[in-house]
Amino acid sequence: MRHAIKLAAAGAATLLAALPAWAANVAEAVTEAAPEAAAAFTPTADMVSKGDTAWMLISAVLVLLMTIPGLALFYGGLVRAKNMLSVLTQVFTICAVVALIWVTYGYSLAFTGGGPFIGGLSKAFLMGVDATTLAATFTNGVYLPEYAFIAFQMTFAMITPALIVGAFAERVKFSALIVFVVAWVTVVYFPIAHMVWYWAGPDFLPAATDDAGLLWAMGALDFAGGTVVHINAGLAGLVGALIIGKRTGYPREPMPPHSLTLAMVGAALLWVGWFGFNAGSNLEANGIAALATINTFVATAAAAIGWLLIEQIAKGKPSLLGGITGAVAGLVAVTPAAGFAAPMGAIVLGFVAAGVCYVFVTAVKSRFGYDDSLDVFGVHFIGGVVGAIGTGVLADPALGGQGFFDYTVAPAVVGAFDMGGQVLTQIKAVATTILWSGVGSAVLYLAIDKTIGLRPSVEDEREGLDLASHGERAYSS
Amino acid sequence: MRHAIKLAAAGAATLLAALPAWAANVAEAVTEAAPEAAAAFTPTADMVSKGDTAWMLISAVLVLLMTIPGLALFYGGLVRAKNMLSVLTQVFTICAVVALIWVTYGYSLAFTGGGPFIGGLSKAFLMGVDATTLAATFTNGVYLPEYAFIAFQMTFAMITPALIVGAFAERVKFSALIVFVVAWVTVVYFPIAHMVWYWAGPDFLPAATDDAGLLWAMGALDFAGGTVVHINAGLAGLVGALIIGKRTGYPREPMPPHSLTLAMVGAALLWVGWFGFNAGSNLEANGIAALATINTFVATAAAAIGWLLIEQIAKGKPSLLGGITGAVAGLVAVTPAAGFAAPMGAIVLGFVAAGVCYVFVTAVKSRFGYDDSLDVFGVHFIGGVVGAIGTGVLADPALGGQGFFDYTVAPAVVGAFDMGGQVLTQIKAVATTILWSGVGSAVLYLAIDKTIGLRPSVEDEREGLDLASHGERAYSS
Amino acid sequence: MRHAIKLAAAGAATLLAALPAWAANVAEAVTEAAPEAAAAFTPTADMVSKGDTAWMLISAVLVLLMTIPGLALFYGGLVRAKNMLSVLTQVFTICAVVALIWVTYGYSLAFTGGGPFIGGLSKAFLMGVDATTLAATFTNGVYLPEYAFIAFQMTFAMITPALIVGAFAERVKFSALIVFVVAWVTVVYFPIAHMVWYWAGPDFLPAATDDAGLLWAMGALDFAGGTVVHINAGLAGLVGALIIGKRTGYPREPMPPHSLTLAMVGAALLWVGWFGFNAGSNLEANGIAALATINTFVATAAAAIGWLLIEQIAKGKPSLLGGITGAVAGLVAVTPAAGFAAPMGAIVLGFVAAGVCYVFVTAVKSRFGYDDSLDVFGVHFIGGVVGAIGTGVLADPALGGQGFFDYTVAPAVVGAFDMGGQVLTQIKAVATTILWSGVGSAVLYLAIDKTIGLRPSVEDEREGLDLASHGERAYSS
Amino acid sequence: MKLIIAVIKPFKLDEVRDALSEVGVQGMTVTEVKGFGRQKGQTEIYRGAEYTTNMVPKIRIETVVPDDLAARVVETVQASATTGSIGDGKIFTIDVGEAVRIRTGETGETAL
Amino acid sequence: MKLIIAVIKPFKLDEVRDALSEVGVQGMTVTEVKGFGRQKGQTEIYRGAEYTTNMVPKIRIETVVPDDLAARVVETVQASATTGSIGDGKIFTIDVGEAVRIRTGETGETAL
Amino acid sequence: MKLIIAVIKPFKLDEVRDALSEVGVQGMTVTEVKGFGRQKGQTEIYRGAEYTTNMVPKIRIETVVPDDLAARVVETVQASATTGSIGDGKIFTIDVGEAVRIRTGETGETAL
Ligand SMILES: Nc1ncnc2c1ncn2[C@@H]1O[C@H](COP(=O)(O)OP(=O)(O)O)[C@@H](O)[C@H]1O
Ligand SMILES: Nc1ncnc2c1ncn2[C@@H]1O[C@H](COP(=O)(O)OP(=O)(O)O)[C@@H](O)[C@H]1O
Ligand SMILES: Nc1ncnc2c1ncn2[C@@H]1O[C@H](COP(=O)(O)OP(=O)(O)O)[C@@H](O)[C@H]1O
Repeated sequence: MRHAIKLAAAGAATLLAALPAWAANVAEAVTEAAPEAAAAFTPTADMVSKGDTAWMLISAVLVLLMTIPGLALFYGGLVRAKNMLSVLTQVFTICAVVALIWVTYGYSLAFTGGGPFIGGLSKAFLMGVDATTLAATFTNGVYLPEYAFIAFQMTFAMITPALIVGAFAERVKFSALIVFVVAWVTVVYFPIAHMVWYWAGPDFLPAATDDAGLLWAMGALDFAGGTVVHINAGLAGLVGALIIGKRTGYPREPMPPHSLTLAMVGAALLWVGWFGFNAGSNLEANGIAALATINTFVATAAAAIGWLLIEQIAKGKPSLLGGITGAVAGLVAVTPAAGFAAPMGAIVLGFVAAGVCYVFVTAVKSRFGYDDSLDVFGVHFIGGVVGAIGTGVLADPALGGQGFFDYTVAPAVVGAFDMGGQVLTQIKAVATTILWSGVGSAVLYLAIDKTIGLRPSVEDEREGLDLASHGERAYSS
Repeated sequence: MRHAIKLAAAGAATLLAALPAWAANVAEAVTEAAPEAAAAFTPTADMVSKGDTAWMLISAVLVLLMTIPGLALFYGGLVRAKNMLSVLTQVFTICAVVALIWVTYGYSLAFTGGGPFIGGLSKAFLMGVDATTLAATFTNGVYLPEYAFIAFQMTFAMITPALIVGAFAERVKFSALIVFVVAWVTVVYFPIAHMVWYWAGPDFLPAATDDAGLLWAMGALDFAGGTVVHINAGLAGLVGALIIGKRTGYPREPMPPHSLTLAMVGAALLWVGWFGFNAGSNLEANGIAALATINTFVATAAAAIGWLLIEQIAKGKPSLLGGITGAVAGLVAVTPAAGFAAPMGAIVLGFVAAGVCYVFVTAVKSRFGYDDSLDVFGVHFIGGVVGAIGTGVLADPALGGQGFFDYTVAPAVVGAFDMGGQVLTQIKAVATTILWSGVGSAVLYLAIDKTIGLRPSVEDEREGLDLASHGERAYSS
Repeated sequence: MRHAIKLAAAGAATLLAALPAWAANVAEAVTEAAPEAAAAFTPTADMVSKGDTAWMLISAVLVLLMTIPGLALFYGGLVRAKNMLSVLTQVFTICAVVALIWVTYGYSLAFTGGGPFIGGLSKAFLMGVDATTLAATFTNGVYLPEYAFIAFQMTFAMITPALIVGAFAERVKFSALIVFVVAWVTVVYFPIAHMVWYWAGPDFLPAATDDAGLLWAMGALDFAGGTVVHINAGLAGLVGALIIGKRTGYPREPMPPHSLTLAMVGAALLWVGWFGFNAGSNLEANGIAALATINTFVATAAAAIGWLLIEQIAKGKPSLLGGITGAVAGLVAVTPAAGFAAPMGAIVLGFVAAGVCYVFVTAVKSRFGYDDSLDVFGVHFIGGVVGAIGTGVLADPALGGQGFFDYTVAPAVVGAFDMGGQVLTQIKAVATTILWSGVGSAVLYLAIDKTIGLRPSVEDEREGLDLASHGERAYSS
Repeated sequence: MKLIIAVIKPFKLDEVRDALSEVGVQGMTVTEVKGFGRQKGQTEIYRGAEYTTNMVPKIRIETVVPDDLAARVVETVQASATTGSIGDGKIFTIDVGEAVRIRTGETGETAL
Repeated sequence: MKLIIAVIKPFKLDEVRDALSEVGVQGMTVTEVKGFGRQKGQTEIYRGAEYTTNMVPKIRIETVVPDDLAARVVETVQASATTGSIGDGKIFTIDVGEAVRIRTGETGETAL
Repeated sequence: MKLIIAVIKPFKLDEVRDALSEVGVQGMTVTEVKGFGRQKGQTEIYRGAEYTTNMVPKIRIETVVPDDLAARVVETVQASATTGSIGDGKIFTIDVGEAVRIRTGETGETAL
């Protein structure tokens, strides 16, 4: 008698049988760079922990929650009612488009070897990946199902371009934006992700010490994506806001948030989901993931309280929008530092981020007169820079930080921390990101503006993009 | 000295002590069908992974999130403001009622042996189940705490009838609906769940090869509930919509969604929660769960983009409602295929589902003139059928699929895949579901309509069901 | 060549190397009370399960979700639109403030030894805690990363004072409230948490049998915080409502909820997040966590259905607000019983809680005329008392309950259950909580009222606190 | 010119608008209002707090028409808005001194 | 007949309505509006962007009453809506030519 | 006194209000309304269900002014609200019998 089954069992049984499994994002190293070394180490199915797998899957889900509905509501609540759906549709569509690109060629470009700037196409269409292939973690002899790693990293590629749209909300053509995003992830995001995050893995690096992205090899510390996600998106946002120009009526006409309630819900979900983002970036469910969790609580709390205190002092009325903006600034700043800083360091980082971002959002923006609609630059870029540089300080074991690991030997050993040198490295990483993202984004915006056109007509803008671009109204009775 | 404790420790200590544990949904097989075989295999506490347990508990929570607030908002956002609370109350109350029924007799009917169509009452009131009893997974020698399995499956029983209410939203009597749901889960849902999902488990089936539900024994593949949940609910919805009749004023009066914002939040939470639904259905946190996760990302993304592209071409304005409707269609279609298809196959499935559902929702519905208020039939039934049949194709290892396992031997081995035969089997499973659900639902609706009456008065409908049925208003100032 | 890394690896590698790890909240016991006994037991890194760690981190995230946006929306939806932001800001700010206090001195006061009423300051600023220190669970030889335990418990400290604000919503001065909360967690919450939850841990208690909080030592059972969280906050709410006085216009002017939709979303998220609260309190992902999960489903469902049935009978219109209020009452009641009661017992508990809370919310409140705006007393206090006493009954193994463990020996053994005695103990624990919380809260309110003043001007109240206190409006167009 | 103010049941709006268009009314302005009259509102109960607001959602239409069309308009509204049940609403007629079309500055009946 | 338009503070609505019922007013129509006048609105600040809208939420009541009741109605509104502080609102009286009850077609004062 | 009712495009509100303040108008009441006229609304499509509501969001301003200011006010609104494109709106003038300031009981033009 023949029984069909949920094939769930297929992989599991295979795992139990301990068949030779493939090394995941280290396959390059294994099969090309150093085949003889590969013989020396083959990850096996029993190096995978179900606890880690559960943690990475739920972390991926949390990052999706952070994006939709989280980010969508945070942004959507801050625009006028007539543009609500346009923001929601943009964030939602970006998620979907990038998910498809990711499995088509994005993952391959970001997470295979090939060079310091970009990977290759050997895993395009997820070729060679299946339910039994493995991806390295940061610990010798600990692996994840490669699909789990792909799914987790996919969510980062989805949220990053979605962050950008806040900078020119209420005044961008939908189709042009989607074309931009497709080009941008390809030309800007995947390379930067490769530069910062790609490396051969702890068991393979000793045999192929140059098999890593540019900034990783430089020794830049970025726990969960301060450069790749926030500085990158924050700058692309500003460039877009400048090229597209100000909203019609800005800053003369009042443009109050149509629903601070929804913005608060969005901010809360950003916070909730950010635990997947930060603690998930540890790739294992262990004490460092727990540290990243604590830091994601307290840096955020500090920045929220910091912003509220500034408002209390400056104008006597601490506001909800202030509190949630501070929280997001804290989340951004702690992102690169989440698994490196001690909790007390994270608190300091949160307070600093709140102060600096407050100045940019309230004073610098109006001083220079650019229309960064939802303060993507003021919060994500600025908060990201504070966090990236702060990480170089706070990772110092002298301050209770976690220091860094030397992976050129296996098993990896703790490296000697040099705060000055590390801060310099961090600045270099920030500068590289600024250069790549700034130039890349500008070129793409201009190209699209000259061809398709980035901006809707003034009538459409007056009418609201919901009706004009999508033929829908957010609210009826 | 005596110390009271959190008895959390009770089970744990027992587990540690490796006392003889009971086989969970295989108890029948063990104690009745084949006592001598049972002697040959006894699952023990060390066959339970805390990683799996954590994953199943969080998956159950995700499916609840998907239902409330997810589904409730997705549906609620699409009705007029005056019926908002009625939809929310229906979904919420269905959740609560079915949870009680599930532990009272539902779990027992669905997940104990007894026959091909329905189980028995041996576990009514969860008799014999405690914190140390175990439930089988799809892998030999891997077990879950039975309570975790019960909780997870409970959430499926909760969401399925809740899906139905969208078909006749804005025009059903609350009390009659609840009576219908109680009868429907008993007569329709539990039997179909038993037919599709009940089996003795991998370690027990060899000794009792006929101890399985009808469709499971037939070899039908349904990873996470395409037949049990979506085809079943989608058809019950259509039948209800036809028997109850159209909304007063339909289609003459405009009935635009009162809050596309909330509908989008609902759709996003459906997506987020669906990872528990699909990847949780693997019952283990391993590579196949990760595959199901990836597929749940990309099929959904493909269907969303597919729908948006169709709208872009057909009317020039891609809409948010289109995007989220496509996403749900993709989620439905990938449900039965989640752990079987390769990611590229899932993408194709998503695109196909978007196209087919689009036609049903926009053209077929208006052509035939039925008032399926929120397109439960057009999305869940049609998407479910596309997915069920597509699974027969995409599971083929020749297309990168996972094939199926032959559990008649222990440990289970990979079976030989025959695409044509599998598709036929899938069609048979769909047909069986259609027959059972269609007939069962129609009989129940008619019986209730003749007795209690399904429809509120026209005045109540005009006034809105919120005030008329619940004495509340969704929004005040 | 030197390689920088994500220091995630640091802890992990250390764990692998099985370096001597520190016992976490048992450090006191080890180093002070019984150094020679400590020599006999040293928890090691391999006593930590990644499945448990993943479970505790996600549980912490769920409790945050429960608070923001969950509780914030549940409360916010029930106030008038003009006070929406004030409620959201209060809940959000309380979360942030308490997170900072928790790592500064709260954790230390609650979870270090020192005395029956309060702990010490040895872990102030998380001194001595790092990514390798461990915290005990309820099972001998099973430990958690201490950071995970700290994060989880942090979320309890965050939500408890946030619960209070519902009692005097729409009429409290923001700054005075925050001052109150800082004082209240210090003087009321940390001591009660210490009394109920602090103990040396199963491997250390035998050598230091008096190293536990007052109520823990008394043998009071409180699985997830019925006394610490709900009775405590519920009473503090009532005291505040009485001292602050009624809302201007209450009960003459109608004050309908401005958005029952949002209140429902909040209630649903409370339910969703409560699984982290209740099942997470087990500290391990095992069968008892699964039991707590089931109970959190069915007690809630029973209470929701119970409330709806009462309304159906009493006024013919079951309401959404009734259903969700019942659900919250059920959640509150099952909190202390979650891991002790059998599912059928939990159902009974849910029904009883619905009935009793219904009477308090509808009849007692109007009879005595106090203005407990959002029924914090009627639901959290009353439901908490029902649950606390009910736990003494339902934990009885004779009723299918889990009984209790005697931890004075290692490994712990099951104790002999005496229902009458246990109920008495529960009542004593409730009484102690009432006394401490009632007196402590009253003193703090009065002190703050005499100095800063608790109440805004009548003009500000009329205008709405959103504009008056925060300079913002929740909704614009 | 006359200003005709009609308070009607919300679901009647489309019907009334179409009927008015047919008799030659070229423009109107519509407001969501709450009405208080013989028709009583539903009782709302929130956790035991009972509110009978006596306020029923209505639609208020205002349209300015030439004098000679006024009677016809009133009739048309009355005919198309009626359901025969309590709460169907009222129609009031008021004199208008002047009318201006903002776009062109036209005045009087040509402005309508 | 007279159309009395009163713009009042929102929280006064119930009081005014009850007072009007007592003097014999049988119906009225209520609109949520924003008022601009001597009373200034609160300043709103969103991330540093400051808006002083000068718009204050008000309730606009309109009721058509027989000529002989008009003065009484105006007085009653004035008495019941006043708080003595700025922004209490205005009452305007306008002539109404005709009134029709939609349900019955009744006209004139019997339609009110 | 005259009641001036102006229906304008929503984004013109600030401009019109400022212009009116300059010519001496001290108060006005503003309502969010929907307009039906020559300007057609956007077509909305929801899963294939197409609605052309013909209703466009507008702002309705009403202000009561002394007789001698009325013409000036109408002109000012016309000038400040115009964009030249269809749907700019209308201005209607109606006689007001009496005005009362609720706070003080003042009547007539001093009440405005
Ligand atoms: N005197 C009035 N002035 C202004 N509006 C009125 C007046 N009387 C009734 N209305 C409006 O007409 C609506 C219907 O009136 P109502 O007395 O309920 O029913 P009917 O018109 O069928 O007698 C009310 O809800 C109110 O909006
Ligand atoms: N000339 C006017 N025309 C129409 N409405 C007015 C006029 N003046 C005032 N109002 C309305 O009356 C409200 C109260 O007027 P305001 O000048 O603020 O206070 P007060 O009536 O106490 O002097 C305003 O908010 C506005 O809605
Ligand atoms: N006869 C009328 N009575 C009342 N309001 C009118 C009338 N005609 C137009 N309106 C209002 O004026 C607005 C603009 O009118 P419309 O005909 O669209 O453009 P225009 O004024 O430029 O000719 C309409 O949306 C409606 O609110």
